[in-house]
Parts: sequence; structure tokens; C-alpha cells
Amino acid sequence: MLAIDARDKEKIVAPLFRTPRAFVLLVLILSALVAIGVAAYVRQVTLGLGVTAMDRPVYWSTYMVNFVFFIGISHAGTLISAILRVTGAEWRRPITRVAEAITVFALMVGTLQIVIDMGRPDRLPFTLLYGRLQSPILWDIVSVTVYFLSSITYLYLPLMPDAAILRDNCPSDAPAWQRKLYIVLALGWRGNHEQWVRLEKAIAVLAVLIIPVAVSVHSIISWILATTVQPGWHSTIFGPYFVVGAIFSGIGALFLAMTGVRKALGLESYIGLRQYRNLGLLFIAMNAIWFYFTYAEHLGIATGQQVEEFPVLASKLWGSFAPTFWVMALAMVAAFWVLVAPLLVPAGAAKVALFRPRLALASASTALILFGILQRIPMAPTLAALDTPNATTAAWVGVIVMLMLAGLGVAPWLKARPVTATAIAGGLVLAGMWLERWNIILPTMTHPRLIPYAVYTPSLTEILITVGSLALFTLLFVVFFKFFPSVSIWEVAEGRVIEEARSKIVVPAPEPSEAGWLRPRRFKL
Amino acid sequence: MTRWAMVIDLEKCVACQGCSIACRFENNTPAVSPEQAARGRAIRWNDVFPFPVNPTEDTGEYPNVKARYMTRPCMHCENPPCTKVCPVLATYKDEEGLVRQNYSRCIGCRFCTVACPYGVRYFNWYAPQWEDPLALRLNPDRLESRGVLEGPAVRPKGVVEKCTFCIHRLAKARARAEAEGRAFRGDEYVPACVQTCTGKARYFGDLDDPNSTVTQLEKSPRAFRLLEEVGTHPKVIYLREG
Amino acid sequence: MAQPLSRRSFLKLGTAAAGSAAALAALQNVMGAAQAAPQTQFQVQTGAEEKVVASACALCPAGCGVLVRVADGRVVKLEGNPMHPVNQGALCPKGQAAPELLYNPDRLTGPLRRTGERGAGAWESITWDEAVQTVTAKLTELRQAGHPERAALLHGDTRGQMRSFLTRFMQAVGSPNVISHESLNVAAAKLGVYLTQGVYDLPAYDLEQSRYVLAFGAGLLEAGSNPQRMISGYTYLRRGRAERGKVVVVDPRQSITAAKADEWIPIRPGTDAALALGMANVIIRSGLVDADFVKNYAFGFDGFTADGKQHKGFKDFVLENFDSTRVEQITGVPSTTIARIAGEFATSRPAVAILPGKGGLLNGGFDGVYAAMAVHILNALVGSIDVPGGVMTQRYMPCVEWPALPADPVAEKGRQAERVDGAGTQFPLARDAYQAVADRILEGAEVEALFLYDANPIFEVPGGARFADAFAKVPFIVSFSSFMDESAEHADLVLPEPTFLERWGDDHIAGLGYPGIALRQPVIEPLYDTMNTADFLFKVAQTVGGPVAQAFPWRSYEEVLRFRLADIGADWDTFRELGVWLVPGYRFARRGSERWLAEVVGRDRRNAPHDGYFDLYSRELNCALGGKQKDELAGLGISQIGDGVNLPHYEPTAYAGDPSTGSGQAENEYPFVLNVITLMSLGPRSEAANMPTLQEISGMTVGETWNSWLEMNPEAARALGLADKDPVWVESLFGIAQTKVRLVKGLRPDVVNLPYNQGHTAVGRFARNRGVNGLVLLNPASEPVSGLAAFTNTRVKVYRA
Amino acid sequence: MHLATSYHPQNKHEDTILSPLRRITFVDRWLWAVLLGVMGLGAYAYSRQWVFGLGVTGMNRPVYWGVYITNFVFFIGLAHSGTFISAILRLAGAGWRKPLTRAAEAITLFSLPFGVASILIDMGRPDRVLNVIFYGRFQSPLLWDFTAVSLYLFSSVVFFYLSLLPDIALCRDRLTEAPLWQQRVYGFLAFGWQGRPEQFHRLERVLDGMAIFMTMLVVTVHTVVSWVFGMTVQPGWHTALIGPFFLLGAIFSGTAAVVIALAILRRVYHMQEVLTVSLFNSLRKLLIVFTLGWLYMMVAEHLTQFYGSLPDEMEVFWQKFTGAFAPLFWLMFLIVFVLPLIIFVFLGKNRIGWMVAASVLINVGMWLERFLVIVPTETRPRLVSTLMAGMGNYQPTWVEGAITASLFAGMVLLYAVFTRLFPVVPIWETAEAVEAETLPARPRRSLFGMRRSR
Repeated sequence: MLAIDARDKEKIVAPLFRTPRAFVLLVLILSALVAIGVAAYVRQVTLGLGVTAMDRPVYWSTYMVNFVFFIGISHAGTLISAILRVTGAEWRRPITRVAEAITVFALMVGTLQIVIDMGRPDRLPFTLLYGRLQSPILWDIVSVTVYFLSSITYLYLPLMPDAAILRDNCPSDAPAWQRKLYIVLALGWRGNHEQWVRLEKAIAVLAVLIIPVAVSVHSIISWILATTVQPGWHSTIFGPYFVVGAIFSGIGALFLAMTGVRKALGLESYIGLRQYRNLGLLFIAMNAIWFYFTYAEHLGIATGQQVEEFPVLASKLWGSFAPTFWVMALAMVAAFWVLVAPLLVPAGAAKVALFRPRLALASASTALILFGILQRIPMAPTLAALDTPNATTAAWVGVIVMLMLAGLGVAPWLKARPVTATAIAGGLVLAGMWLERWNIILPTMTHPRLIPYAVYTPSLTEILITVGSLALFTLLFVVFFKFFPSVSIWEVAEGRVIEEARSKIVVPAPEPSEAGWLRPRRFKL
Repeated sequence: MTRWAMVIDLEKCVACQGCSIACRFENNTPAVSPEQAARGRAIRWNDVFPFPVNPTEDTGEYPNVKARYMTRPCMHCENPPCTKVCPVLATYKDEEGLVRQNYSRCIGCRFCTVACPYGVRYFNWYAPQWEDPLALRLNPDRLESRGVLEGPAVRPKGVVEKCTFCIHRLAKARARAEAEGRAFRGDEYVPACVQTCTGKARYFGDLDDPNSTVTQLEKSPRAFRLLEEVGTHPKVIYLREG
Repeated sequence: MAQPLSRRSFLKLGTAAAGSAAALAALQNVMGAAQAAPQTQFQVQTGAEEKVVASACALCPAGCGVLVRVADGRVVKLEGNPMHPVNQGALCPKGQAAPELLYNPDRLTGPLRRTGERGAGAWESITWDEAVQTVTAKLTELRQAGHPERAALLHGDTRGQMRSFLTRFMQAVGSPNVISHESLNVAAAKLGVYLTQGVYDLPAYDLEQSRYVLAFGAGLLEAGSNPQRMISGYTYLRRGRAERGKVVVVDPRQSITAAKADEWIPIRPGTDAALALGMANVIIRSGLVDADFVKNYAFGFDGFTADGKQHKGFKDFVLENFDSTRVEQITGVPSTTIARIAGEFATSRPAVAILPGKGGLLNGGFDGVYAAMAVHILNALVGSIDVPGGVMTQRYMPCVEWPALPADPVAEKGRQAERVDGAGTQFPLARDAYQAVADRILEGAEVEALFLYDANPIFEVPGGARFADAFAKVPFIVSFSSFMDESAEHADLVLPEPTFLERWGDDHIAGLGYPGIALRQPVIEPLYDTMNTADFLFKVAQTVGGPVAQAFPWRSYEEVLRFRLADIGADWDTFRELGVWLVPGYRFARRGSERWLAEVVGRDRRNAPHDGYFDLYSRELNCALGGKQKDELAGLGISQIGDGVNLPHYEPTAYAGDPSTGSGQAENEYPFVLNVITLMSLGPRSEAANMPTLQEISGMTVGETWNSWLEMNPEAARALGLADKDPVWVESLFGIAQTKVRLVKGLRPDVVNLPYNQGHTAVGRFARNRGVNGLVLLNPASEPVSGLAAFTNTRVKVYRA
Repeated sequence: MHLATSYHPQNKHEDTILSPLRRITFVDRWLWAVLLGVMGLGAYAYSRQWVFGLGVTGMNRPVYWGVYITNFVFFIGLAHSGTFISAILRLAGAGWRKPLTRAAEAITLFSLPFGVASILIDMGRPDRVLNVIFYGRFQSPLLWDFTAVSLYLFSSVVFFYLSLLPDIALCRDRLTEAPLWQQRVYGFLAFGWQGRPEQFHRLERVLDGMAIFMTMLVVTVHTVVSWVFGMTVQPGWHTALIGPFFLLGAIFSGTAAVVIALAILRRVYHMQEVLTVSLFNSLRKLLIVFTLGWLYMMVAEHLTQFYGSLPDEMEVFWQKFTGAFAPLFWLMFLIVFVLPLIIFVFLGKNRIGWMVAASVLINVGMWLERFLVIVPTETRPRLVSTLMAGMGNYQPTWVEGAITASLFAGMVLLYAVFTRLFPVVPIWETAEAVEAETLPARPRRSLFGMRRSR
């Protein structure tokens, strides 16, 4: 019989045995979306891929974007929780479970995208029967499979003691199947010393092993693109770039998920500001690195100006992909700002006129109007006078300045609501990263070497399937946490013990400048 | 506007190297010592060399061997990779599309030589030397103004130099037209290599003039540019053999 | 504390963002826009005093017209003379590099007299008067002794008035020994044309109108007697007219010419005759011969009866002996290729088969003459003699006749003497046997005074070292070289001539058929104490006095030119300004017309009738060899007897070495035929090797510089275990040389090539000790009938050094 | 000349740290003399180069950049050691870094000038260096470089000086037996530092702020260095990864250099107490990560190139893998990756000798790596057939060797002299954390009564 803290029991265990109406409603809605997606897919399988908007030369499109995106998100989990575990970051404890669950479900849905994208999904086994190792696709199959297996194990291992805890702490009115489920999953966990030692060791080894696997997974996905000679894809930076992007979007997904769980289950005392703050710092770092890589990638093309590469970049900078590209960039900048601004804004700033939300609104509107004017300049005769380089440059500067003012204006508001801010940042990044994958895959597809440039707009089928996939992901996530604790009970308990032990030791001067900012606490290397 | 360009008909080129040497005597490049030449320090702005289309391309086995020869001045690219990397504006593209080099500004960092995919830029490893009395043959033309030295004036050591499309000839032709009080025409000047070409394989003129020979030949189905894929947009246009 | 920092970061971020926005908005502009150029008014400075003088290049036999830019009294640039029909304003690297010849640091600055042993390199400066006295004394001595024929003059590629001037001088002195170096190069082709068409000259080819060009032997665009003329014609044929002519090159090596051609036919060296006759076989069998020509204007196509004997005609001889299968065995060219080429040649009229204007590959032995005949006969078979697009007969500008030589018994007797080179006697067909002079002297021919004008036999002759031995037996040698070359080193007097940019001269324009003449005039004052050889000889003649002086009633060579060229149709000043005068437009002769009889066919025949028949069966040969028996013929290296002797045929190359086996050197011991190739860059003249610019570009095709190399097929090299750039020894029975091997795919595996004009031991600092001279490896023997030097009858072995 | 009393942090290793400052040994003088001699040789070699031109080097067409540029990249890379240790690790809150910050920053400080010098040495017209200022144009990556490196040099000096300030004050007050000029220098440089708590507080803040700036700068600098190559279109250089790869390599070699410097200091100045083995172990972990990261970048770079198989790229690729540079390449791979990884993972723990060996290998290897990035591309330019026989290779001459040796000698000399004049372990920073070294090990976990600490 495993003992458990009363607070944990009430906050974490009890909700697993209640079925609120909102949950049922959510599941129904999600199921409906999934069903629509399934229907669209069935139609696609029956009629063929012709129902999508893909054509020559756009052979890969939304499904591929989804695939890369979901696999990217999957890095949230394992990679973050594994790295944090390896580096001994104590604050990770309450969020590991959520992160690991994201990994597993994102991988499922991500892999599914490949199947959806296949013209002959029935021939999937051919990849094993006739697989040839020269093809990066096969490396992908291998690495994704390994990654999936290891992350499922990585999810399951820490879940085992919790299953045992649930088994032992089931309310008496719990359904028999649920009780049986816990009994099976606990695998006879008794919590004796050897079991703990073995578990710790297994988790530690797995955590170390899973890091290279995760890195390889996304590198290999990038190499599917980079090992071709297509303009815009044949870039050596893709491996690290994709990995960074994956971790980045993973943190974004984790933000959303942990906020959701926190709000839905009221876990404020578990998932506290400390998690948000430290994860936020990681997020900011990844954001900076992501920008660094994006810049490095595009600058080379811009200065090289090779005849086939440059049109791809041009389509992103001012061509048909400019909207998605700049929305992506803006989303990333905004995400950065949302997290950094509260750190920079002094406490009393809200009193200064500059920092009023009103100003933010006004500036944002001005920026929008200016932007609108800029878009109309070439068309509207009345604005033709403005069509000079100086005028347009000034207008662009104006847009930027206004946006910055808007950013300043919202800063105190964000500072006051760190969790909301973080969730916003997470959402922005997820959108941005999806667009980033889009901006990597599609401009190259539409600007091929010897085929006329093409235009691609996703069809209803693709949209429905994409929505369905997102819904499926959410559904899996929601259902999973209906039956399993969203916070690892034993790990949190262990953390408490360590914390307590720590607090008894007097450290004379743990850090040279305790008051310093931007410093994660006890993030050890 | 004027955009000076050159067309080289490889069918008519017989790899005689006359262009290479005409350039040397017009532009005062030195003949370096044999040891230096063997190390690749010879300076021939306009070079002639055997040319497999690319190094991995098989030129065939005996007796079905195909050897090609190529002659290469500066491409005077529309989008020159060399000018972008110069830290001091010692090399620049002028308004007539000539990529020019200011010998009195160059600091010898050799970034441009490294950035040029055609290898047309040369560096003065040593001060150029002529054994007495070989220096008497030097072309006395100089193109100079304050802080700017171009044209065939002998280059000091440690600077980068390159084909100028014989810019001093252009300056002289302009001056002559001015002295005679008439407008300068695009066909009044050709670089030395064009003038000497034994096979009459080179044509020179203004790409912006729709009636010039180079404009006409540019439309030839045989026309191609060297390393088009690197996005430099050369203004030297080749006509392929056959 | 945090506030100022954060404010500063705001500012920083703001500036950065605004900056990038501005940059982005202008990015499109920036990418395409011209960068800011320094806005300065350029002053172009140039020479204070400039002029352009017309002249003619002398660095190869083409003799291109040049316009020389002289700035402040210095020659700074040569351009092609657009008036000159050969180069039409173009100029090859040699001509471009001519200022390096003028301002060469190794030029001789005045007359020198030997002080030490021959070849020891000890010299003293003398005055020109002393030089005149010395030479006069020697000539007077010879004349007084009654043996003026013991004076001999070797000259190189000397054309225009200088050639006849030299001849006149020697004749006035009383010597028949004016020996041209043609036996090293163009004599084979000239003999081929002479023995068939009856014209002792290189034919001109109307490439501009030809549809099909079949070039035998050395690269006509690089190394012929007139490469620039060939280039002009070739480029016109390719891209100057609506229809692009086809070019096929027959050469063991893929020269630049072969690389530019549509087809390269690698042929076993010395078997060109077999290929040409194999083609003739196909053409005859297919009935594609020009029936009118062979029936009415050619002799010996069909069999004929003469002197009561039935003689075999060309047709039967070829049909019997040169079927494609046999020719394939001989030449290594597939019979299908032979048939195809022959068909193309005969049907793509006008077609022309071109003889090499350089010795090289046709001079494999006596086969060289037969091969030249066979190749030239191809033109006759398709009726390409003196028709547009075919072969033209070169005409020359009429010059005022020299006045008759004054009566001079000593000289007249001397002129009747046997020539020292044996031309016409030992070598019955030869006009000159330049390379044979050494052997003849060593065998006892008496030469007491030897003049070397534009001649460097020690370097430029196969086995030239024998000349050094021969010179030892000549008591008095004078070299007129501008450089201390290998032969000048062995002279007693070196009387430097100025370079072609500082002296008077002229040149017949050849290669286009129609007559023309180019003037060579001093562009600047001579730099050094040099004297034009003609002017020197004037002084000698005056000093010798008597009839010799009377033969030269002029004061200077410029006067000679004005006298000789008085009738060309241009006044002297116009001619000087233009540098060239011509009667443009070749007038083709109608078959059988007056002009045909007088100028086109049979013009120069000595023994055979001037009857306008093109000899397919050579009557001229019959006069020389007709009565000879089998043994005699074998001694002359001819395997045929009877009619075969007079008909072009294939003679297996007798490789030097072991005459008893007949086939010469054992093929397995000396597996490669050595081919010494001439390069566009260095050309044929020794002084070009001392021009650093030409040295630098010499090895362009293989990427070598300032060096020689041995070209070898990669397969052959692999068999020998040699890798690219390995140092190797090249050894023949006659010599050995060390160089490095370069693998060249376009080369027959049984042939190796060495470039000519490297390996000098003298001339100057840039030429000395650069690479090796391939000629030292060659068989020095002369061909017994024609007196030609042999260039491709030497086998070598190659092994790692 | 200074305020009489100033507060100094208490540091029990103070004497150990200050002892090298108290005397200059005979060996020191010899070392300095030898290094000066090497520098003199370099100066002679450079004078020849100045007089005759760059022809005295082995560079040629098309290998326009050779050893000098390699040195430049390498020195700038080495310079990342200090910034990485003191700025990035400062931001990351790695407290263990403190004893080695000064030693690492000194590497930065003393290698940067030689990086800059390498550029000047490489110039064909060093007399025209001011043209860069008069006519500088910002399209050129070289000017970005110029700006970034000079900014980096400047801020490194400031950062270094600031963190040195309290220790200079300490020297001023403690080293009363030093020669008068030395005391004057201390007095001047201490700038009236009194060591009041608010001064320390302010110093910490400034250093924190600068750390962020320096981090951005360090990333920028080496990325920009890489872009000098990456911005061209030459095969092998025109790769987007070159920035991160250079950066990683820089930090990699810099960290390895720190290991070497620390080990020498520890040995020569008997600082076993201060520079504990645990420091080395921490660096070892970092180096393992960098080694793996380096491999990852290497694979990413070459795999992509290999699969693309663009002919121009492959010329360079094979040049490295099987061609003329293959021996160097595989040697580099061995000594940058294989051997260091083996040593670090299996042999290195707690064994300083092994770690130093591996670090030396890494630094030699990273120099080779720079060389192999720069030169093979130049030997196989796009129009490779323009090369004549014997071209497309590169043999450095003695001039380049001598100048390179003198650059390294100069760096060592400055470093050696520095350690005799200033405390090479920050006394004030370690004073605060000195107790942390004696922290008890992490408590054993005990949970649910099942586990007991042993």
C-alpha cells in the first residue's frame, strides 16, 4: 500500500474518477471533428490524392507541413523532460508528464500524416519489405519508430509508480475496468528499494539515450528535404535548424498544454510560476537561437543570389509567401516580446502613459492602417505620390515603430498576467512554427528548377484532415489525462523531500548576485 | 545607358592565346618567373585553358575524345560577387556595367579573388618586375584622378587587379570624340583582346543598343553564359561550338 | 538600477528593427542597383608623342601585317594590320609579344669576334668596318683561290626580296650554295605538288568557299607554314557564311585543330599515303571521280602505252593495292570510316584535302613525298584543282627583274660546282638539303666560309649536334643572328641583325592565291649597334670590288626594295603608309585555258612536258627514277618497281636503327613513335623561346609552363606504370632526354609527343635550360631521293627517371 | 596615493593566488626570452614579406588565403573561451566557473589581438589599412568582421578590466614589496576602488548586463567570421551551416584551451587547492557535449553535400575525403573527435593529464579544421579546369611558419607575463563562493519510507 499526500489525493487522484459535463462535451466536439477528418480521408483514399490541391510540382504540401510540425512538437516532451532530467533541473517535476504525453501523441498524429500523404497507404509495409537504406525516408522510419518506442517507454516508466498509487488509492466507487487498468499498468509495483533503484536507473539511462534519438529524428526529417538538390532545401543548416525549431515549438506546445491542465484541473499549486519562469527562459533562449538560424539560413541565400535559390527567398521576402513569412516572423518576435517584456518593464511602469494598453491599441491600429496604405500604394492612383522609395521606407519604419509602441503598451498588462502571457507566447509560437514549416516546404515546391512556378492553396480535404488531426491530438491528450494523473505524483513528492532536505542546509552565498535578472535558479550544468 | 558586353564564339576561337597576350601588352601585366608561374602566380587577365564542361564530366576515352578550349576574360557580371565583399570600395561596378578596380585603394585582403567564381582576379604577389630593358614596352596609358588609379598603369605589389575591358581605350575613345566635337558611339572602341582575336571570335559592344552585334548575337541559340547557375549574370556571352 | 539598462535596450532594439525595416524596403533596390562609384573625372594620360607604323611580323612564316604603336619612341604595342589579307587585323600571341623580342635583355648589342676556342664563349667587340674587312678578306681569298663555291650560306624562313638578294650575292661571289631550311618543313608538300601538278610551291586553299576540308598531318591552325591564314579561312568556313563547312583532321595527335574539327581520325604515323589512296580507291570504285578532269586534264588515270610498253594507270594500281581492308591494317583507321570519309569528301564538293605546311608527319621517309602526292591527288580526283573552294595556285607580285650579273669567270665557274648539300646530285629530287650539310661536310665536302642567316642548324635539325662537329671543320663561320644562339656560339663572327621592328624588309603574301606584298620597315631607330645583313653584304660587295661590286649598284637595302617593288602599282609613300599592297581577287583558270597551261599545271616542271596535264602517274618521277633497277630502288628506300615507283603509294616507314631487318628498331624495345610538335605559342623560331611571355603560355593544352613535357596516352602510361607528371627518360638510338610525362587522352597509344623549341642551351636567359629538345632524339639521316629531313621515323622507349 | 582602508573579500586562498605575483623566477625570464626570440624571427619573416610582397608566402592562385586566415579564424575561435566561460556560463548560473573566469578571459584578451594581427599580416597592402576606415563599405562581410572583432576586443577589455578591478585593488594593498612601478600601476589601475558593498553590487550588475551583451557579441563575431566564407558562392563555403559550425568550433577549441591553461597554471603556480579537479570534470562534461555537437554538425554538413552531389561541391568534398587533403582531414577527425571522445569518456575523469592531452589534440585539430574549411575549397574552385598543372595546391613557406609561430609565442608571452603581474584566479569572486566548495553532497532521496540514505 503506497501512501500518498492528502493534497495530492484531492487535487490529482480524485479528478480521475469524476466525469464533468464539460469533459464530455469537449470529447464529443473533438470526436466530431475527428470524424469529419476521417470522412475526408476516406474520400481521399477512395478517390485518390487528386482531391487535394497538390499538383505538379507541388507534390508535398499541407500533410508534410503537419508531419514536420507534429514531429517537432513531439520534441517538447521527451527532449525537454530528458534534458532537464539529465541536467538535474528540479523544477521540471510537475510538468514532465504533460510533456511526455505530448511527445507520444504528437508522434502518433505526426506519423499518421505520412500515411495520409501516401498515395498507396496500403503499401506501407513495402518500406520494410523493400526498404533501401540510401533513402532518407527509411532513416526516418527507423528513427521515428525508435523514438516512438522509447518515448512511450519513457512515458510509461514514470507512470508505473503512479499507476500503483492509483491502484492503491482508488475510490471505492471507481469502475472495475479502471481499477483493473491501474492494476495491469502498475505491473505489480510495490515500491521497495530495489524497484526504486532499478526504476531510477532505467529512467536515467533512457533519458540519456533519448536525447540523441530525438536530435536524430528531427535532423533526419530535415535531411529528407536537405539531401535533395532543390533550391531552398539543399542547405547544410537544416539539421540543427529543424532541431532548434522542434524544441522551440515543443516548449510552445508544452506551455499551452500545461496551462490547459492547470486551468482545467486547478493545479496552480503544482504547476507554479517557477515552472513558467524557467521554461520561459529556455523559451527565450530557443527563440533567440531560432532567429539566429533563420538569419544564417537566409543571409547566405540573399548574398549568394544564385539564380535558382534566390527566387525562393524572394517569394518569401516579398513574393507570394510574404504574408506567411512575415506573419511567422511577427509571431516569433511577438512571442519573444511577450516573454521578455515583463522582465524588462519596471514595476511601476503601468503608471507611465507609454505603457497603457490604450496606447497599445492605438498604435496597433495605426500600424494596421499604415500597412493597409502601403499595400494599396501600387494600386490606388490617389496614393501614387507616395510611391517613392523614401516614402515607402518611412512608412515601413512607421509600421515598425507603431508595432513597437504597441508592444510597449501591452507590456505591463503582460507582466501582471504571466501565465496568460506565456500561453499567448506558446500559441504564437505554435502558429509561427507551423508557418515556418510551411515556408520551408512550399516555396521550394512552388519554385522548382525546370517546371513553371506554381501556386498552392490547400483544398477543403486537406484543411479538414488537418483540423481533424489537431482534434485527434487534443482528443488523445484529453482522454489520456482523464485516466492518468497529469502531474507525476511520485516525482513531485520526491521533489518535496529534496527541497526540504535542501532548506536545512545553510548556504552562505549561493549566488554572487541574488538580485540579478534573467537568471534561472539552480539550472546546473 | 550603355552596358558593355562581349560575345565569344567558341566555334571560331582556336585557342591561339592571342587575346591573353594582347591583354598582357595592352595592360602591362608582367611575365613572372618560371617558378612563380608554376605556382599559379602568373597574371593573365584573359586566360585560355582546356575546358571540360565540369571537372567530373568525362571527356571520353581514346579515340572518342572531346577536348574543348575556353577563353575567359572578366565576366563583368551584372551581379558581381566580388564587389559586394570589398571592404573599401576598391572594386565596384560603374554605371556602364564595367567592374572596375582602383589600384590605389585596394588593401590586398584578397576577399574579391576568393569570392569570384571565375578566378578572373589576380593578385600581385611581388612587385611586378621586368628585366632591363623589357620595361620599355610598357603601355604609357594611365587612368588616374585623385585617389583613384585604374587602367593599365603598372600596379604596385600587394594589390588585386583584373580585366577592365581596356577601360583606358574607352577613355581615350571618349576623349577623341570629345576633341572632335561629336557624340561618342558604342562601336568606337574595342578591348585589345577583341582587336587581336585571330579567329575573329570576339565581339564587343553595347547590350543596351538593340542594333549592336552583341545584342544580336546574344539572341543566338548557341549563346550561353559561364556558370549561369551562380547568379552572377555575366556580360560575357559565349556561343557554343557546333 | 534596471531602468536605464532596459531603456537602453529598448532603444537598441528599436534602432535595430527600424534599420532592418529600412533595409528590407530597399532590399530589392539594393540588390539590383549599381553601387556608388567614386564620382571623379578621370584623366587619361598617354604618351606625349605617338605614332602608328605599318610593318610585317617575322616571328613565323605567315608574315602577318602589323600596325606598331610607338609612344615616345618606344614600341608599346602591335596590332594586326586590317589591310593585310592574311591576318585581317588579327594578331597571334607571337606577334603580340614582339616587343619582348625588341627589348629582349639577351639581344646582341654589336658585332663580335671570337677570341678563344670555338664554342668557348670568349668574344671581343669589333667595329662593323673590321667585320666587313674580315669577311671581305675571306671571300677575296676564296675567289683568288678559284673556289668561291666553298662559301655557303644557310638560311631559314627567308622570303621576299631578301631571299633573292642573298641568292644574288652568293651568285655574284660565285657560289651555288644558298641553302634554305625548307627540307625541314615545307619541301615535302612542295615536292608532292611538284611531282603531280608540276608547281614547286605550297598550294593555297580556298577554304572560304570549301564545303569539306580534310587536313592531313600537323595542326593547320597552330603550326603550319601559315597558321594565321588557315585560322582566317577556317573561321570563315565555320561561321562566316550561311553554310557551315565540315572539317576532318587526320593526325595521330588530337591537336587543337583536331579538337576544333568535326572529326578527328587518329592515324598510325607515316601512313597518310595509305589512307589517301584508300580513299581514292573508294572514290574510284563508287564512280565519284570528276570524270572530266581525270579524262581530259590528268595523266595516267587509266593505263597507257609508252615506249612500246604497257604502263599501269593510277586507277588500276589503286584498285589492286589499296582496298579498305588493307588500308585499315596499315593505318589503323576503320574501313567504315575510310569509306565514309571518302564518300563525304567526294560528294561534298567543293572539297579540299590539305597538305601540312610543316614537315612533321609526312616526312616519315620517302613515304613523305608519296604521301604528299597521294593527298594532293585526292583534290584532283574530285576536280578541286583551281576551282572555287578547292586548291589555288599561289601567284606572286611581279618584281622588277634584277639586272644581269656582270661577267665574272671565277664566279661563273663556281656557280657550276656541285652544291654542298648535294641537292640535285646526291638527292636527285631535292632543291635544298639543309640538314644534310653537316654529313656532307663531315664526309669531305669542302666549305671554307659558312654564313648563317636566320639559321640555327645546331638546334633546329634532327641530330643537330653533328653540325657542331661539322662546324669544327669549317675555318670561317659568320652568324647574322640577333641572339647568341646555339649555332652562333660556334661562329667566328657574330654580326647581329636588328629585329624585324628595326629594319627594312618585305614579304610575299602567301596562302590566298592572289599576289600581294607586305613591307617591313624600321619602326624605331635600331636600339643597338646592329646592321641589316643586306646592308652589311652591300659593304662587303663594295669592298670585294670588281664584278661583285658591280652586281650591286645600290647604296642600301631600302633602295633595293624600292627598285624591286617599283612596279607593284603603289607609290612608295602609300606603300609605306599601308604596309601592304595587293592585287586582290583570285582569278580561277578555266581548265585547259592559257592561264591553266601557263600558271596552274606544269608551270615548274624541269623534265616532264608542260602540257597542262595533272600527273596522277608522275612523269617527273619517271625521269628521275624510271630507269633504276630493283636493287638501286631498294637502296633509295623504295619497295616498288616498275610503274609503282612513279605512282603514289604507301612505303612502310623504315624506322632507323637496324637496316638489315628492314623494319628497323624492334617494336617491343622501342614501342613509341616520337612526334615533335610545334606549338602556336613558341612557334618555329629559336628567339621566340627567349620571350618570357611566350614561355609562360607555351604549355596551355596540358597546363605546363616554361617547360617541355612528353605527351602520352593514359593507357600506354598505365601499361608502363607511369602516372601523370612522373619524370621520365625518353630514349632513342640517337639520344636520350629527361622530361615529365603528361597523360593526354587524345593521342594514339603508340605515339608520344614532345613540343618543339624548348631545350635550348643558348639564345638567352629565358630560353636556356628549359625542358628538352626533342630533335636530339631523332634520326639525323636524310631521305635519299628527296633530301628531306625525317621527323617521324624514330622510335623511342620511355621509362621512369 | 590611494585611500588607506578598503574592504577586501576574505579568501583563504589569497596567498596561494598572490604568490606568483611576488616573484619572477629564472625560468620565467628564460621563457620570456625564448618567446621573444621566436617573435623576433616572426618579425624578421614579416619584414621580408613587407619588403618583397606576399609572394614570399606559399599562397598562389587560386589559393589566395592560407595559413594567415586560418590563424585568424583560429585565434578568434580561441578567444571565445573567456567569453563563453564568464559570460554564457554566468548567464546560465553555473557557479563552478568562478575560479577559472580570469584565466579564460585572459585567453580571450590575448588571442584576439593576434587574430586581428593575422588579418593585418595577410593584407597585401598593410600600409593601406586605414582605407578600411576612410572608405569602409558595409556590404562587405569583412567590414562586419572588422566591426564585430573590434567591438569584441573593446568589450572584452572592459569586461576583463572590470572583473579585475577588485583584485587590482587587492594587489595595490597587499603587494607592498613589489617594485615601485608595479605598485604605481596597481594604484593607477585600481581607480580608487574601495570595495564597499555597493561598489560590489554595482559591479555585479554591470557585469551581468555586459554578460548578455557579450553573449550576443560572441555569437555574432564568429558567425560573422564564418560569413566571410559563407557569403561567397564558392563550393564548400556557401553553406548555411557555416555560422553555427564555426561558432561551435570556436567555443569548442576555446574551452579546450581553458583546460590547457588551467592545468599549466595549476601545476606551475601550485594552485591545486584553488583550481580543483572538479573544475576540470565540469569542463570535461562540456567538452563531451561539444565533441558530440561537433560530430553532429560535421555529419549534417557533409551528408547534405554528399546527397546533393552537386559537381562543384563534390570536387571539394572528395578533396577532403579522399583527395590531397584526406590525410589531414582524417587526422583532424581523429584528433578532434575520436581520440578526445575516448579520452574524455573513458580516461578523463579526475585525470588532468589525460584531459590536457585531449585538449591539446582538440586545439591542434581545430586549427586543422579551420585550415580544411578554407584551403580545399580554394584548391578546387568552380572553373577547376582553369588550373594549370601543379596549381590548386598549397605549401606554406617558412615565412608563414615563422609568423604563425611568433603569433602563438606572442600570445603565450603575454599570458605568461600577465600571470606574473595579476592574480590569475579572481580572488573576490571565489571568495564569495569559496564555501560552496565544501557543500555536502546531494542528500539521498528517501520517499515513502522505502529508501534510506546510506
